[in-house]
Amino acid sequence: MRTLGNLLAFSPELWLLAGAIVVFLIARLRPGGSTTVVALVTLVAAFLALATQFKQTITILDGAFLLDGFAIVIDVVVLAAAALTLLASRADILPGDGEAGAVPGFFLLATMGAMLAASATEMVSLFLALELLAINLYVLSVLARRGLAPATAGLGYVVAGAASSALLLYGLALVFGLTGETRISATTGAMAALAPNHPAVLLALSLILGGFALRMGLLPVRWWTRGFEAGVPLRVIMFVQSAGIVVAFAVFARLAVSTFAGSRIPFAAVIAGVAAVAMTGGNLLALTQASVRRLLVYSTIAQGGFALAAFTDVKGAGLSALVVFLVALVLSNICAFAAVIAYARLVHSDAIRDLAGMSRSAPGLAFALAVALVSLIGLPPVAGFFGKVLVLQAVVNGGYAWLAVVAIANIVFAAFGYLRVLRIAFVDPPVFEVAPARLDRGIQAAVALASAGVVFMGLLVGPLYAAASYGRAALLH
Amino acid sequence: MNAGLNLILTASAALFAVGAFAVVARRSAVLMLIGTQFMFFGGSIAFVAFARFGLGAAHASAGAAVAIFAGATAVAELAVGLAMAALIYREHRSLAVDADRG
Amino acid sequence: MTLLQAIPTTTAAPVPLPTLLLSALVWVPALAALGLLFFPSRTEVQRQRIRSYSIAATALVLAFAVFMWYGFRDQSGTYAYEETRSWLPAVGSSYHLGADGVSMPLLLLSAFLFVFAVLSSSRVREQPKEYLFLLLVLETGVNGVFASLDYLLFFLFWQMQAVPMFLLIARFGGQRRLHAAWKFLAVDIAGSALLLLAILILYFKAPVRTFDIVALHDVVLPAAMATLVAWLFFIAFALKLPVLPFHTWFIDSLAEAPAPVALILGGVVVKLGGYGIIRVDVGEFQVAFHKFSGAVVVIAVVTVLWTAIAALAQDDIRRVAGYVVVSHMGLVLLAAASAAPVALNGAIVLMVADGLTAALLVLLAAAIVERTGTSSIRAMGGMAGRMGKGAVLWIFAALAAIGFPGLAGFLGQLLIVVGAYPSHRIATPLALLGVLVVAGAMILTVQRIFFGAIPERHGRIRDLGTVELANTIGLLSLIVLLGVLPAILMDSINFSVISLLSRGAG
Amino acid sequence: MTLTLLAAAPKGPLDTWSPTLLAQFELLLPLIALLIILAFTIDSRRVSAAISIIFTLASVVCALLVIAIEVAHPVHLERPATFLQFFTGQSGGASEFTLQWGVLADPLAATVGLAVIVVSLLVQVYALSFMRREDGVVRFFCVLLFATFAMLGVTLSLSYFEMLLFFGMVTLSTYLLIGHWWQREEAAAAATRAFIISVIGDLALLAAVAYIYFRFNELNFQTLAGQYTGGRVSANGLFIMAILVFIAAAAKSAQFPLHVWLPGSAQAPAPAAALIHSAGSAVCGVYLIARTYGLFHVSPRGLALLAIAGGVSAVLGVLWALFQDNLKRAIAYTTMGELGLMVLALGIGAYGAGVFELFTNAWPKALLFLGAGVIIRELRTERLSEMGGLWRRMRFTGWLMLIAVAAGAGIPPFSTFWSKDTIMSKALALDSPLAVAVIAAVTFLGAIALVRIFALVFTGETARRRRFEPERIRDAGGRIAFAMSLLAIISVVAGIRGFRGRTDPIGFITFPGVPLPNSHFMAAAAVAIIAVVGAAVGLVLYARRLPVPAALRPVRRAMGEGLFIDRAYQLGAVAVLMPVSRAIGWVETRIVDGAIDLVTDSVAFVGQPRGWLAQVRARQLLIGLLAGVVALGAVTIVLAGRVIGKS
Amino acid sequence: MILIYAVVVLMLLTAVTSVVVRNTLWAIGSFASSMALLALLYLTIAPFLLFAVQLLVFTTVSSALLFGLLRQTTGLESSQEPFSREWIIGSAVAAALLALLVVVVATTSWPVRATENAAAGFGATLTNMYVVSLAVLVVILASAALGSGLLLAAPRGSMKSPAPRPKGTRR
Repeated sequence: MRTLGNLLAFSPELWLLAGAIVVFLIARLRPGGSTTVVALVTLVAAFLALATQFKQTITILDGAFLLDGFAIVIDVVVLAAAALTLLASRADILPGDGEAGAVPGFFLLATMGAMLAASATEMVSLFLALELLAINLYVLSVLARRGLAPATAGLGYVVAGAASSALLLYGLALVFGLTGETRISATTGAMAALAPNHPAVLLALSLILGGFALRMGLLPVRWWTRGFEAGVPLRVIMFVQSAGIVVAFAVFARLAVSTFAGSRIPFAAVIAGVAAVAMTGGNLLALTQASVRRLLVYSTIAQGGFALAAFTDVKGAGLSALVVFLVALVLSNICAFAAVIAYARLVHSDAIRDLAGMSRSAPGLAFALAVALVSLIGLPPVAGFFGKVLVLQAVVNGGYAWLAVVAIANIVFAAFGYLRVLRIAFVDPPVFEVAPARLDRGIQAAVALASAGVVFMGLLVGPLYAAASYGRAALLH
Repeated sequence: MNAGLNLILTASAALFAVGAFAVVARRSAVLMLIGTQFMFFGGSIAFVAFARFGLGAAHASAGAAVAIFAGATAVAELAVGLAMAALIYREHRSLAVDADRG
Repeated sequence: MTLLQAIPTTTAAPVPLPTLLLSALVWVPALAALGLLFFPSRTEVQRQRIRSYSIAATALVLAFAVFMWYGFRDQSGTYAYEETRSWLPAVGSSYHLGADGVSMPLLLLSAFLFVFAVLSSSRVREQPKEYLFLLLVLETGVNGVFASLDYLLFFLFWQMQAVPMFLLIARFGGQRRLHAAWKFLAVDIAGSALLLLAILILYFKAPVRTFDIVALHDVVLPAAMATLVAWLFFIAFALKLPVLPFHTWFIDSLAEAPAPVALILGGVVVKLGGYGIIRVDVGEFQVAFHKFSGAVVVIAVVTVLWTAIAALAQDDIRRVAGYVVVSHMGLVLLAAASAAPVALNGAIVLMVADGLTAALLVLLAAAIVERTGTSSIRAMGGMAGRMGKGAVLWIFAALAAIGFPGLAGFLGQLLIVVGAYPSHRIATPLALLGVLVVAGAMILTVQRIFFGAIPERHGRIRDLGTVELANTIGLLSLIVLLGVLPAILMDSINFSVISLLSRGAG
Repeated sequence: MTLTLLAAAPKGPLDTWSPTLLAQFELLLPLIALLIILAFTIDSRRVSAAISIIFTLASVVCALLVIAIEVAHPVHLERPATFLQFFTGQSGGASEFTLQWGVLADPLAATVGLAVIVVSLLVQVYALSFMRREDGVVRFFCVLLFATFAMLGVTLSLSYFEMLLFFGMVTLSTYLLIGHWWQREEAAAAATRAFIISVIGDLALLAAVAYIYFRFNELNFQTLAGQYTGGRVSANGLFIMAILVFIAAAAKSAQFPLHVWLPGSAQAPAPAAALIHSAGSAVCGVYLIARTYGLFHVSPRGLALLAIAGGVSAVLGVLWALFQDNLKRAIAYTTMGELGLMVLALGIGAYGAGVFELFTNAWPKALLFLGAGVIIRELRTERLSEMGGLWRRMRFTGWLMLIAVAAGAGIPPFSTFWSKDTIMSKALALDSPLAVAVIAAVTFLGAIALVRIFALVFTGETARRRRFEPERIRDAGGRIAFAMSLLAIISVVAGIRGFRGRTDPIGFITFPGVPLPNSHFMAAAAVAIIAVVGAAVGLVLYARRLPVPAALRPVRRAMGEGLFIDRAYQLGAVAVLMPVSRAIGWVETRIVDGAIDLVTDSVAFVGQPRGWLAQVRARQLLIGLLAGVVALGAVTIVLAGRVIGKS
Repeated sequence: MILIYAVVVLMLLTAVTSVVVRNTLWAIGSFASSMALLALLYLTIAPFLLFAVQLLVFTTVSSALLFGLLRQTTGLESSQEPFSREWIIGSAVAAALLALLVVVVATTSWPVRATENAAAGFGATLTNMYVVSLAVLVVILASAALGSGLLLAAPRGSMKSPAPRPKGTRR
């Protein structure tokens, strides 16, 4: 009871909830009302509410939730991702989508779930927060666009998501059984007492990793069927690939720090193996794609592998590297997706070969795409490079030089795939006579902001790193 | 070693596996969703068992709470999934996931 | 000929020089490229304006370079025009530029060659705007590589010169341009990856988290690690140099790229590899580099001989030029392997000379190919009757390419031989053999292209035009000037080479 | 005679003038003329020829003054005038490696330089008329001037480095001279061959420079002259240096087995050939040996090398000369014989005699080629078998050629008699029968070869050919006659030796440590007899064109082909090097590129869009998820049990 | 104990039947029955509230949802014959999972607390520690209901994925 008063710490989430309700009401009462603006305003309000809690650490309900620096950093990233997504979303609405006025509401609810998950420190609340995020994503993936394809894709997503939730649940159950604690931070002592090759712990780790795999983007969800207009709308994918991934890693970071890294099992080795597999497999998959969407989604597998590699040095600088890398990844993904959305609106295709001549018909978008891809490859001076450098530093410090070598090889390998895209966009003769159409201002803003972020996070990596290490310190307290 | 605990845990594992089988092997959306239900409940059974017999007795209620919450979320997912299934059925006259070869 | 006796006893404190010159040298092309974007390029007049604008930009850079050169001549072995600005304190990388006698001649070379490249770009008809934009960005990248004293910056500029080069080849090249461009890119990515790996290992293994070349120089790595890093650097640069068996990308690219781009590729870009080896491997990891200098010598000699022999029966005139360049770079590698001051002097002189020579060869080859419509030597012959000036110039180019006395290449080869012989008694004569074969190949091209009876289908080709004459004669005069008055170059190189070696040894 | 006169003058300007300055003038005047012609792009053949001849004349005057000064004063080591430096001292490079240009005027340089410049002048005068109907006359004169400049540079050069520099220029000038008629395939091929062989020599000299510098840290001839004996280098080292220098010299002056370019040089126009063979690249090799004689002098093996190589080349040259059917080629092979003789002389220690032979041989050789030019122009064939009977039609040329043959054959009192006599006497002094035999054989066969040429050209009947009527043959006249007769006069008097001392050429060009051969009567008699007998035999043999017996046909053919050595070289180049080069090209395109393409293509192949990978369906996804979890769990448990359970 | 055994076995049996039977109707029925049995199991080992919720809420709601779907769709004979490829793969994966879980879970000696549980009341816990979770749960259920409602509210015929005429014309 004593910490119930701290419920005010949830003001950002409450703002989001209220905004969602308003959005739903507007969508119901005045169809065609611009609910996106409302959602954006809500996000801003939530951010302000969060800003009042910077540099605080608030424990809620005997530690069911803990709003610490790490949670705040992650929250900011999530809010930014949601805002950019909503900015870009208007350009992604096709004439046939019908009135999707309620969609921003679900975005808001998903954001709320994400923020809750970022600050959840107890199994039940953690599970529920993730479920809130997941359910809204399920709904979004089908609701945002009419069509058979989104429905089938969404159903597959539901089943896969439910299965991974169940895996996570079982893994948590094992941890609970081993420690008798549902508070994550309290599990450390009991875990540290267990044998280094305790099968149950390893099984729990495997199950939990499996439960997070989908949310971390380590598994390719089949978002699409044919063509560009038919699939699950890009803005949803964009959100899943940015905010969803960040949250998944944040939650896993909490679990790892408190539960597994403390135990004596070879946690880093397991992580390293998974990371290596994910990087390589993800790049292999990504290179085989014919559409930019799929290329990006699959390449996110490899990126997730990189992010996972940061856990090999979880006690050291790994977490700050993880945060920097995630920020870079989010910005780059959003930038790339937004550019693709915008260009796809021009040529009505997102096939890679249809990017030909992009540099001439839409130089701005081409530049943004180039920046994003360069950042995803990990070349200086954009953000992705420093993310990768720091992760590599963590890996090396963690003593996994072979993983670093694998990572570098993967960087080279991925460079081919991305540069193929860039070559087509910048070198090949155009296949489209693109009528110069005015782009939606929102997505222009999104592209501009995201690419600027990618560039400046690279040039001014200092403050970002400071924030990241602040979050890390809060997490390791 | 506790016979009851391990028995129930084994049961939960079995239920989990059954659900997994349904999810993987069945083509009909309904069955897949049922499978996910089974998997969920397997997890919650494990929780409950630990809370009852294992260390978790510190807060026995935690297990039950997990069971309740998990079941509720399972039902929620079931609802969403079934809605999608219905949506697909309208168009496709089938409940198969991965129906269309895209 | 020991080092100590060669170290200048009085190292006068460098005169304070106007800073920002180097930044101007590096960034003026990029700024000019950005400005280029605002020019319309619809009518021919506007295109002409664009061309003259870029010519002005490169000429400005050249003026800067020459001015720096004259300010530079007083410098002793320290870095001149040094600039240090805080850039990325988080990762310990700073914007650190500087020039010494190793990089200054190459900067001068690139400034000259880019002027010639832009001057000779009037042949590029479609999209001159993009073309010149990329060319200017390329100049920024190249100059940046030569000027940067920070590994991260170095890598940055390294990428910055690779991407425009790829695009230039891939968009403005000949028939098989995409093939060539892809090969270029593949090798370049591999090299860049190794370069990045080396830089990162160095960065992570050093106790201080910094990318600064000068600062990292004092760091002592464990021997094995230093050797590994030196190897990685060496391979990365050797791919660019290029050495056997990774030189085919260069040959193809030189054959496929448009003439001005090929000029830059053979004249400047390849020199980046040699510069990197001298600056990083010899200058920073001399001890580690010395451990495997035997292997390097073998590679160098094999490269020289292989490419020289390959040039003999080569039928494509542009490819012959490419082989000659590669063979010269092999000599440079030999000089680098024997870290002797005289040899390094020769290496730098040879790089400059070979840059000018390659430019001359490429321009003349392009002119011939353009006139005859074929690049096959067999299809030519007796051209001397039609293009006498071209014949004379080609003969001079051939002589310069074989290091003929009184022309630029000669002193470079002589110094390399003189300097490398004491440490490599067998390799140096073999390299001389390669030089002989190159001479044979070049003189054979003269005979096959220009002498003998002329095929009637080439009966009415015309001689070199004014622009071509201006370019080629300009290059030739530079070559001759360097051949008879090398002192203008040597005086400044020598101190820096000696101090580079002494730093590397220390 | 001129020498004596100048020597007689007791005091005069000669004491005050610096030979170095004059030598610089002598060196630079042809270059200035060349630059003038090029700079003003004078395309009038007359103007350009006039300019070049005038400047050459001035240069001749300088050369005469230089030699006069050298005669008037004892051999002096004047401070080398440096007028260009590669490394200036103040760069710190000075301590490393200093290179400077300058001129070195000593008797040797003065004598050879005189020969060079005079021959060049006469050749130009000759060419002015001879090339009248040719095109590219301006180019020809430019190249002549350039060749003169390069040759003078070689003679006046101060250090190995400068010598290397001018060697390269000589190579280039020879290339251009031989390739003057570039339309002819064979001329172009000959030029290329000459160039490549010469470059071999230049590179050998480059290596020599590197090695000598590495050992002595010094490249100046005069400074080095005293250091060879300093014991800083082992005998082997000195021998290696000698070998390298000899290779350089051999490539230039056609010593076996690097002689193959010499017959090809007959492809050059007659004046050019005259210059090359008398005072051009053919002799600068010998000059190099003479200049670096100290190197050989301190290494007996080096001297032996010289003697052997010279002897072999001499014998082979004159032998092959006997069987040539091409007029110019025949003369060229006799040149090879003479050059071999010079090298042999230097090898057996007849220093002054060798250089004197070089000097005396220059004039008849030039005269022979000029005359051959006239003859060929009139007969419009180069084949000796188609010539004959010109004595009646070209009496004047005939006389001149007779003088030339006599002077070349060493018939007293003509020029080469005196030098051959001195060489022979040196050989006798050494009393090495082999040397004597070789010299005798060379003299004998050389006389036969020269007389054969004369006989085949002038005696007998003019062969009748289609579209050729002997009535139209005109004798030489005008400038051509002037130049040739001047050469004839010189070749008569060139061998005259003044009183003992510096007016005696042999005493004039001395090398410290090499004793002056005192020519004794027996040598003179022997040479005279051998020469005369050889001439007589030749006349007897060839005046009445005896048919070659069938048994000797293959021999003749082999000899005519120069024992197929040339063929062997070409075979080596064409049959070995070219295939290797093509193989390399194949390897590169097929294997190396194949490998690189394999990488890129495999990446591209991996990067191919693939439906079955692009479309991960939900079931596959779930299978992957669950199976992955199972695999991960099992693997980790098993491995952990393995690894940690052990430890 | 015997009771527990019986319940467990029955539950598993019904579960298996529900996932293998071809007729969806039967599948749903056996699913519901296994849910009920699960409730019974809970009754033996867990607080009563859980049993009630399980029996009353989950079983009924899920069965109701499934039947609701059935009412919308007809002809639910699964076209999938047993022992198809999917079955084999699926059973293999499931068997592997089962083996792993059972081996680990059954062989692990789970730590056991000596003293019997003196835990706070279930409801108290729910209202103290899990109050936020309850709120979140409410939101989850609400959004699920809203979402599925919106999904099903979609008018028919609008399923054809809209493909507006491309602005860009292929060259």
